[in-house]
Amino acid sequence: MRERMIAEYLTTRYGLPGWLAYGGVALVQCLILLGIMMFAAALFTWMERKVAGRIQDRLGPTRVGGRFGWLQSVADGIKLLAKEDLIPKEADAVLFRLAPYISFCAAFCVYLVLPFSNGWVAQHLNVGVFFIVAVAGLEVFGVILGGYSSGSKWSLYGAMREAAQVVSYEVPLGLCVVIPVMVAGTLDLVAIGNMQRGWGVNWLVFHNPFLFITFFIYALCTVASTNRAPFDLAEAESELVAGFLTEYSGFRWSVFFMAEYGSMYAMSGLGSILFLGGWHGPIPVAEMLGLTYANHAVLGWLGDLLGACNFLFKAFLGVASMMWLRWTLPRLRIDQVMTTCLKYCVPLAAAMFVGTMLWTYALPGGLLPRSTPMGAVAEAPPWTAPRAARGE
Amino acid sequence: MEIGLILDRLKQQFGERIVGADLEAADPWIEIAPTALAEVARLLRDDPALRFDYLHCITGVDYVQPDAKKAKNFPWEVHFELLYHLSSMAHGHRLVLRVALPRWQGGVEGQLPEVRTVSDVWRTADWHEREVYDLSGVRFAGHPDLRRILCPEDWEGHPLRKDYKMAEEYHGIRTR
Amino acid sequence: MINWHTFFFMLFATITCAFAVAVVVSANVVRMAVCLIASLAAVTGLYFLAAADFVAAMQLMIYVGGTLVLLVFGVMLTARGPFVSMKITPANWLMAGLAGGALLILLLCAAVSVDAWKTAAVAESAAGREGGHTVARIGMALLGLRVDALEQPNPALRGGMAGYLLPFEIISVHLLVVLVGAAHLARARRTKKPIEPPSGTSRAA
Amino acid sequence: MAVERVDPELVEFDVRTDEMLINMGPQHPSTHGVLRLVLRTDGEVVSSVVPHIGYLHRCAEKIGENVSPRQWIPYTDRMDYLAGMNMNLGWAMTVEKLMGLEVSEKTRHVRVMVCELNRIASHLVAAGTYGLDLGSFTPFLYCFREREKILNLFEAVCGARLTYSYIVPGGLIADLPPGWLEACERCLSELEAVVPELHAVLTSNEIFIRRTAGVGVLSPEMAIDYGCSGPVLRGSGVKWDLRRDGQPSVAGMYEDYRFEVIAQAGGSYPRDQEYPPVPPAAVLGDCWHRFYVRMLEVVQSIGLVRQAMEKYRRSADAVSEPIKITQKLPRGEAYLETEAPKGQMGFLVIGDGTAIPWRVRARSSSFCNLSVLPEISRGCLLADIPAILGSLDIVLGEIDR
Repeated sequence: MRERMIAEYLTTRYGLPGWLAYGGVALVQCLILLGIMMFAAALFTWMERKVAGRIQDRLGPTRVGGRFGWLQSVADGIKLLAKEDLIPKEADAVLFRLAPYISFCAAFCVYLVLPFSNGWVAQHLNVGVFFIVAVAGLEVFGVILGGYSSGSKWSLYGAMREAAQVVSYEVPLGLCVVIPVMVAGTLDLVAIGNMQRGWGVNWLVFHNPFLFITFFIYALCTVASTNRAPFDLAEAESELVAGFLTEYSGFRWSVFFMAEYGSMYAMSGLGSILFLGGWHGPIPVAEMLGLTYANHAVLGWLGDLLGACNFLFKAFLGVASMMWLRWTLPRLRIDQVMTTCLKYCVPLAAAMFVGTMLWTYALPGGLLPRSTPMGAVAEAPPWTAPRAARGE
Repeated sequence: MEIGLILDRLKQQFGERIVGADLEAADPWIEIAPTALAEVARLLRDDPALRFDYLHCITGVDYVQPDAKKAKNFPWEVHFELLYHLSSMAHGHRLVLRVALPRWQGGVEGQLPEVRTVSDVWRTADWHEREVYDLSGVRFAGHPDLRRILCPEDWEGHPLRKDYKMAEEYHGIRTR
Repeated sequence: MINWHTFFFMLFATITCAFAVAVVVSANVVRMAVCLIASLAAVTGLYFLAAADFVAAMQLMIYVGGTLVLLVFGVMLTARGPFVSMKITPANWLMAGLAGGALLILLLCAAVSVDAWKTAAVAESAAGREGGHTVARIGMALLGLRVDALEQPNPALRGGMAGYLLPFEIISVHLLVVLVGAAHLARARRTKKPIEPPSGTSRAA
Repeated sequence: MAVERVDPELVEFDVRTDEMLINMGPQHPSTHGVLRLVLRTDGEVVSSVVPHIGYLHRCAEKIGENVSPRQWIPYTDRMDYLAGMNMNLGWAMTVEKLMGLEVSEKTRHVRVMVCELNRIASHLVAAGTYGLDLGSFTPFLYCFREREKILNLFEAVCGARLTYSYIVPGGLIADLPPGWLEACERCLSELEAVVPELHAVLTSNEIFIRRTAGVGVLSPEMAIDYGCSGPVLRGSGVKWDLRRDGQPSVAGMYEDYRFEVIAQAGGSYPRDQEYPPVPPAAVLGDCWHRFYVRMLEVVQSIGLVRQAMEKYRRSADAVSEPIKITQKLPRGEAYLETEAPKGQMGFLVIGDGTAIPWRVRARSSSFCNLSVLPEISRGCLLADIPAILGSLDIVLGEIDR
């Protein structure tokens, strides 16, 4: 709703042609999201080195551009851009070039429907969660094509393992996502987020014990489906040299790299909305300070800004824990990865689903008295009310 | 079990095919005829009193003095020798088997001497015999996969032979 | 003023058809699979245009995310050596052209003859409706409450609009049984063949 | 035998689509050097492994027939380049056995001290790279940080960090520098604090156990039959350690030291109460046991070094002088094996009365440990190959000589 309002304002106030206004707004939104994704990737390359350093009892980058080596990611970026990205002789050139961008687009699409705060979302889809789970499945294509088109046996092995793993981990991931959606009653991410307003107790993760366990299964599946840490079979250096990434170098490699970090950040963001109250902190600071739309539009906007910081911080914590896992645990074998998925994650997620269903059936109001009635939509900003309500 | 008893046990079993022995040396050894190698090996390993279950290594030693000047005071007579260092984990005693072979089969240059393999008795002999074949040039009859193990597949000559001359160049690379 | 709705409709339609043709024309098997993915993804765009976001996400997840992953799996595993590129003889072209052309003409006649689709109104009304929100209605329809056809006068028709949950469940159980059967068949073949070096090159160990 | 006979294993079938022939190496991150493994795989399952060695073959034995024993010491350094001291010890004692030399008490204790330190360094490299093979990067850095301290000690002793040439036939090239014993004590106490960390990160880590327990099981009979030795043999439950069961001169070096062989006898390891218990999934002779034996040996070596320092302080006599380069070798043969970190390293020397030995032979422990790989990795998964190879802890310098 927000972008339609801006587009109309542009057409009426400045007489811009329709398509330029809508196109412009869409372009700005995409650039913002791209910016967030790039910044996240840059921050995490630097952070990964620092976290790895700390865990391994060393400093990590310190001298690159200033005190804490914060320019390291820029240095990496320049190196990757300057590096020659070559294509092997017997590689399938078209698909080889195409693969990283499929992965990147899939990772980017998730950001389209991910709300950073109440109403701060590029495309307020009614089926937000469902769209994210669907698009997350596309990322595996980039890896499969990358692995196949590199033409070498090793990258084919990497692509095979990756595809098998990601496709099979979509099942428990889908199940874990459905459980909070069932409790919230809607697929709309903004509504789910708003529903967890107020104190930390309202977070869905504390809604019932089954949901609490589901959160950890979700975390496990996220680590597996973004190919991180104990599940990073695809680029298992010790066996497959670098899996499907063997033949990639330079910019193409960094696109794959950004896709991985982007989807890592997005999935931990989705996790924080579904389970950890999205943009609501454990203590409702915004309400206490009176930063709500009831008082004044700008104050309400500030409350949302605070919410956005909350959301970014939670997603940041998710990524940090993934890095922590990566630098402490050895890697699982492909059959162990499959058995954990099919023999442990799926049945457990199904059990949690049944458990949550019985729980909500038995205690519709929930155990604890809720500060806000379940399902009531928070008062949205005035200008986003549907057109009919605003009397056009 | 002391080395003397082992020697008597072997002599009683094989008679004159046990050619010689030296019990006082730092490493006491028994020399056997090449034809008796397979049976002696099987007896040494399977006999409960001996139980030589651990073959340390097989060494090929080439006794010839190629250049004339030093040939005069050459202490040994010209032959080729295989040394089998054995020990028993069960009883803790050690033994060296010595097999004397002609340097070239039937005196013809280039014809490798032939002896029966012991890789069916001790599995470790498989690789050791391949190494002796590769570096010293001895053929082991009955070996499952007698190929060069250290030198490239198409290398000519056997480096550890005293009269070994390295080829001028190998695949276009000058070696000397 | 350009009508954006028709512009995007034309765009997605051409992409779908173009890639569909590419699937037929291309020789490399893997290229075919990629073109198929692209054309089905373009169909998702069409669904979004028709404001059916639930079905669009469903298409994306089931077709592109599920079926085509298996298809690409199969293509990649077999696409080694002789199977990668297919040679198409002119005779094949002729036969395919005839069959395809006949079906195309049949389709066109059907499309043109239905008068309900003739008026441009259809495109107008679709854009007007407030975006999405089909999920709730689909959910209710599954349970038997057809919110979009509440005022259906004719009782006979109203009966027909009962909930679709039961058939939905039956189909899914049916699919489950089919998958279990397929897995069983594949598994049986593998265990019978014991893992040993290929007889052709096995040396006397 | 036709020279151009091509090894049938290397011919790849293009018709057969399920069988795949894969080359792991010779340039591969997890083959510990230039080893080439030709794997015949059916999907992920490996049906046969054919190791190809010889990429690092320098024919040190041929050179041994042209240089005097003291000049050949640097060649022994470069065989197992992670345990230079133990290699020097092996060759030095073989020549001393041939010449019938006796070394002084002080030399013996310095040799024990230095060799046990080198065993710790070698096992630290083994543990670190094994963590790398299984995907966890962090223990590698912990191990190498401790190994650096040991290398600094060696640098103080003989000036080199990897190829020491410190122990020579006849004795040592120099006595320990002053203040070295205190530095050594500090290094050992710091190392003792790291070992529980390594156990926590690796040995008792659930994923590590799942990746190594029951993988690459080597039965005791097969281990003896293939001539395996060292932690590979003791990992299969065979109580055999040359420091106790070796030839008189080798066992003599350790006779007044408190020492017991680390192998699982009757279900328990000696002194295993302070360390993580053996997980139920671990089968005797699998990768986990070989790794566990190495970790226990590190602690045991710390104890041995401490005892050696005590005895060194008490011994009064001087370090014995090494033999001259032109020293005449008596006619005769001598074969001696010592307990190197990787296994039993054997040397044979045949003297013919001149200063140059007639024949020199080096028996490598990794050579036999590697020969068991095709046997124990039949039918395992592709990801198990680095796990099994890492647990055998081979060094290609020693295999190819």
